[in-house]
Amino acid sequence: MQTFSRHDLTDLFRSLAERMAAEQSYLAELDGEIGDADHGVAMAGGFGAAARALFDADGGGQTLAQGLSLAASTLLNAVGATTGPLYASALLRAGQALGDEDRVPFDRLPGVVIAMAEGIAARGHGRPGDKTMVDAWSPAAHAARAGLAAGMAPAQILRQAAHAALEGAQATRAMMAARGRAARLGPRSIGHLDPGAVSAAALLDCLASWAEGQGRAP
Amino acid sequence: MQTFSRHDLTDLFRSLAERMAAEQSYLAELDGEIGDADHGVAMAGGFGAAARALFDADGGGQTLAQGLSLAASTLLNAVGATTGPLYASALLRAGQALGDEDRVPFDRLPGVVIAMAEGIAARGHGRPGDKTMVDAWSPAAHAARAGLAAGMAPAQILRQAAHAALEGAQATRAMMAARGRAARLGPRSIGHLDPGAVSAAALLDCLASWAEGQGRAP
Amino acid sequence: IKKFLNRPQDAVNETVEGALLAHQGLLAPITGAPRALRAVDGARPGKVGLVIGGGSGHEPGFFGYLGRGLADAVAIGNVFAAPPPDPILAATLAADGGAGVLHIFGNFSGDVMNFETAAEMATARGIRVRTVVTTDDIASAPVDARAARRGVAGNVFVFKIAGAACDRMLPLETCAALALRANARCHTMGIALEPGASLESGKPSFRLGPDDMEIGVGVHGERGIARARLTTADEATDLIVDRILDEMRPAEGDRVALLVNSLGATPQMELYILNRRLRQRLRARGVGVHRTLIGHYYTSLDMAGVSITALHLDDELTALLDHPCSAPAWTQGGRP
Amino acid sequence: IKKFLNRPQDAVNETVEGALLAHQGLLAPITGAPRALRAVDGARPGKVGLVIGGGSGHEPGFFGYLGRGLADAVAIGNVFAAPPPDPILAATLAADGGAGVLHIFGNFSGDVMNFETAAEMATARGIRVRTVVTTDDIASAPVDARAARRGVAGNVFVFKIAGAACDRMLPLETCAALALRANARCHTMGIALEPGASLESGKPSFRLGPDDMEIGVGVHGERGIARARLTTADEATDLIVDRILDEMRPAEGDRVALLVNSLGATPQMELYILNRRLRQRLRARGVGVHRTLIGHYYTSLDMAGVSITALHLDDELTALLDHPCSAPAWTQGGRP
Ligand SMILES: Nc1ncnc2c1ncn2[C@@H]1O[C@H](COP(=O)(O)OP(=O)(O)O)[C@@H](O)[C@H]1O
Ligand SMILES: Nc1ncnc2c1ncn2[C@@H]1O[C@H](COP(=O)(O)OP(=O)(O)O)[C@@H](O)[C@H]1O
Ligand SMILES: [Mg+2]
Ligand SMILES: [Mg+2]
Ligand SMILES: [Mg+2]
Ligand SMILES: [Mg+2]
Repeated sequence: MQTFSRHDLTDLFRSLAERMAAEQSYLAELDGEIGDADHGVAMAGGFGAAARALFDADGGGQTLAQGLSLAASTLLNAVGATTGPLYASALLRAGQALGDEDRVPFDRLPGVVIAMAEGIAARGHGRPGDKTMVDAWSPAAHAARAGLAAGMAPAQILRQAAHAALEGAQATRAMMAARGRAARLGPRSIGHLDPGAVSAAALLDCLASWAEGQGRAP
Repeated sequence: MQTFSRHDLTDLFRSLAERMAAEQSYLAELDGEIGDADHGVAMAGGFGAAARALFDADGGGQTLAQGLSLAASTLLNAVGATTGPLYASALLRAGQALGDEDRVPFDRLPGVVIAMAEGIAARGHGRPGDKTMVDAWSPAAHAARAGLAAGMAPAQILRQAAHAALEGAQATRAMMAARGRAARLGPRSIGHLDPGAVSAAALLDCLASWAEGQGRAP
Repeated sequence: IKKFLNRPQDAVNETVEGALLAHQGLLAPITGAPRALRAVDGARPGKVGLVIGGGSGHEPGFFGYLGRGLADAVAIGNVFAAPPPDPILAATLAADGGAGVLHIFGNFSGDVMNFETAAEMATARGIRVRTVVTTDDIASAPVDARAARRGVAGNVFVFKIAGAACDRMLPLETCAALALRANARCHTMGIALEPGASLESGKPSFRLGPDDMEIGVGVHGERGIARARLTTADEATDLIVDRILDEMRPAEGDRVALLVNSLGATPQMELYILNRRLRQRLRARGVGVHRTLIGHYYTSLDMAGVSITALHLDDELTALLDHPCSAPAWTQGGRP
Repeated sequence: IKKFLNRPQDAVNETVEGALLAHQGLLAPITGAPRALRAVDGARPGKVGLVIGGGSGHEPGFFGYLGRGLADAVAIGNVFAAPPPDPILAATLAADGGAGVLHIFGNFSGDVMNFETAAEMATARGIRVRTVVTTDDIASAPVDARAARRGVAGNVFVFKIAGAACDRMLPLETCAALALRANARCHTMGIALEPGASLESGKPSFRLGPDDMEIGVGVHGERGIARARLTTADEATDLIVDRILDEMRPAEGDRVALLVNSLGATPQMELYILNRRLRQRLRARGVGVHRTLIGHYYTSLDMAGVSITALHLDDELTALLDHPCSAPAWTQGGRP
């Protein structure tokens, strides 16, 4: 049966970092509309730094939990901001979910989405409808739970989660922000996408594609 | 015979002030090219203030010399800058040339041009070819002297002086500045008109037109 | 928009390096923490330590407020991004004189989370930490949601009050209470004529038409609460003063300290023109002015705009405001 | 380009009014001379008076340099225009303590003429006047025509040296000689990224392409000596430092004071980035730095750009530089 190893973690983060680099200027633009225009730098910088740290520690005998803890602290220290603590919590929870092993069965991956969503909600006290990244992560976790209950294949579940996240992100356009920097704009925040939700949807899309690619690999 | 009175002085300065106001933004643009873009404000502000002061003192029994001395100090205090002292000297000399009377024969006016040119040269130590207002005033004075020697009519002499000033101003385009702010640009000053020479030509043109208008008046 | 930059991603580190060199007698590095600095004349035994910090892009904020009578250490984030917990912890350790440490920073979700984590880490090491989150930006939320407001240029006054309290060797709870009081009595509002430009893209964070201004902006290139047609300096001042007076409700004879602050590109001539109108309005309300700071105290990159802060004084705040201090951005010998 | 202004023609008077209100304890009006100000702690019997001045648009120049240990009175012109003789005379009378008065101003034809006239008027009233014309802008004329150069941000150092000499009650000739020496050892050069905009028209004084910068600019929106392609911060610094070192020819171990000055719209973050490179270059040449001023000290309306000034110190200049002073734009308690 297919597994997810510490080496796969490095590979996955390389993909996530590339995707965030590709989205950087779009995210900056979105954040300029209702925030401070730095969400692109934060996501690209944070995931880039985490990917490099994982790459450097690759082959050092780390468990998945250790790898994700390294990713969390690296991302946090590279970025700070709001994104840093939120994704650091998410990655620490993901590490706890995968545990002290250096490889796990592939079907543990949907649980990572659920764990990350929980980490973000716990750290930021955000709720769906606040117009934050929770509006992408929460439906994604919901879809993952539903997929697991239905006994779907891991890659398929991740794709469903990515779809749910994208829809959730798009729904933020109609929302008035209740948390984060955009909340200060009040009604002026309506009509704009939340950058954190958009980047979350992109991460989940990238995760699903990466898993699909693994499925196709020999 | 036609005369030039203290009241005419007020009227003349009103014309000069209007002309400088009309030229203000053009002069600012020229001064922006090779100076600090304030020559328009200086000329419009200076002659405007002088005209108001002459108007306010009109009917107070001033002599022409007193009027021009008032114009000089008003212009100087309104403007400062380079223009202030130079035109203050010019106007003081003009007052000396017209003397302690409240009206003089009209044919004394060309002498005013000569006096002003002398005042400017004495105060600024400038010489023709320096790319300054001297390049307009000096040929104007030369033309006035020639016209007087030839026994021409005053208005005609003033028109010749204005022509000479205009040509002189246009010749500054080819010069490299040797005095004033533009001198710091060295060869980069070549190819631009000197704003002070251009405003001088405009003053002299206005003086000639004013004198022509007086000739036509009943 | 053009800037003097090398690689944008190096800008913050290069700024810190340049600041350490420019202010050698006042600022010192903290070993092992490149994004934290301490005051040369900072922590001393028995004194409450004052730690400040936040994102970069506000220069001379925050390091400009390190020094005797002001803060003891600073944590420095990326541009407009809260610093992570590690430099905050390093600053806390450097500021510690055994009497506890006070954290003061503006109310932004990132700063709150990162300082919170750092405070937990410091507490685990036996350092008592108290936190004051500044909320002076009256445009950023209604008065009944004061706790949701942003902390902006009023930081400068809150740092000063707290720094003076610490320098007078007052206990941690008292220092925190005074800082809280200063924050509660601090009212700021900003107006932008042009947004600042991102270091990465060189592009403005939002667009303003040639006849528009943005009212109630923050200090991160965020939009404000409303867009309006460009007005005269006096009318712009009135827009701000009206709201400040509305909230402050000064009694006849009350006194304030003022900060007339450029958000970056607005030159000082314009600040003085605004200050003239500001004083006319205050005089008309019978409000006296004890001290005015005017200049570039808390910026938002190269945003063209201004913020006005009024600190509603009482006798205790006045005495602390007049306490001497010596920092890169604020040096004073005593009474104004 | 947008500005906070009322009627452009009122800008200077409103600025002066705003400055008097902001700096109540430091600046005072001079009766009958609305365009002249004096220091509250200025002229005293037996002390040489220091009068400075020039056009407006350089805020905090010039009134920012009035105060104990700095200048005693200032004459204020229109924007970029020398003040007329009357306010200069009023400032001279206000600065007079019976020991003579020193006039210091930048080398511009208007300033020279108006100060000359004012000095004659003061002399006629029995006041001894000595004049020092500053010429620190190394880009504005070749070294063999030093006397033709502009006086720019180096003014700040020359004012400081002269102000300290006056405060130490040195005689007029000595004060003038020290100011002359400071000027001779002061080297400034500026680079602009964007010209400032006229108050009247709102238009820039010249045009720069999006990839251009202008090298060797003055402080009145004048063009510089050359246009170049926009470079990195480090390369821009090098362009300036190369020329300064070339002229200054410091020996190993020599010391300088630095002024890293925003010409208006350039924010402090960029100044610190430039300062980092500046110090690298000086270190490589074995030059020590005694003190750095960094910020908005001498501006050119809202020009985006920077000037760097190096004052080549000797023991006497160092002592005078370290002398305490207390002025709106420069307050220091003593040694750096
Ligand atoms: N309390 C919160 N919980 C979850 N997400 C949040 C919270 N506050 C803000 N966010 C998310 O953070 C995003 C902004 O991130 P970023 O721009 O990196 O940080 P900052 O706002 O500090 O500049 C927002 O778009 C929003 O999705
Ligand atoms: N020494 C001088 N003699 C005569 N004219 C001069 C001299 N120096 C400068 N000028 C004239 O002054 C003009 C500039 O005037 P203005 O812009 O009002 O003053 P400033 O140069 O002080 O800003 C120049 O265009 C030049 O014609
Ligand atoms: Mg952001
Ligand atoms: Mg000019
Ligand atoms: Mg941010
Ligand atoms: Mg001028």
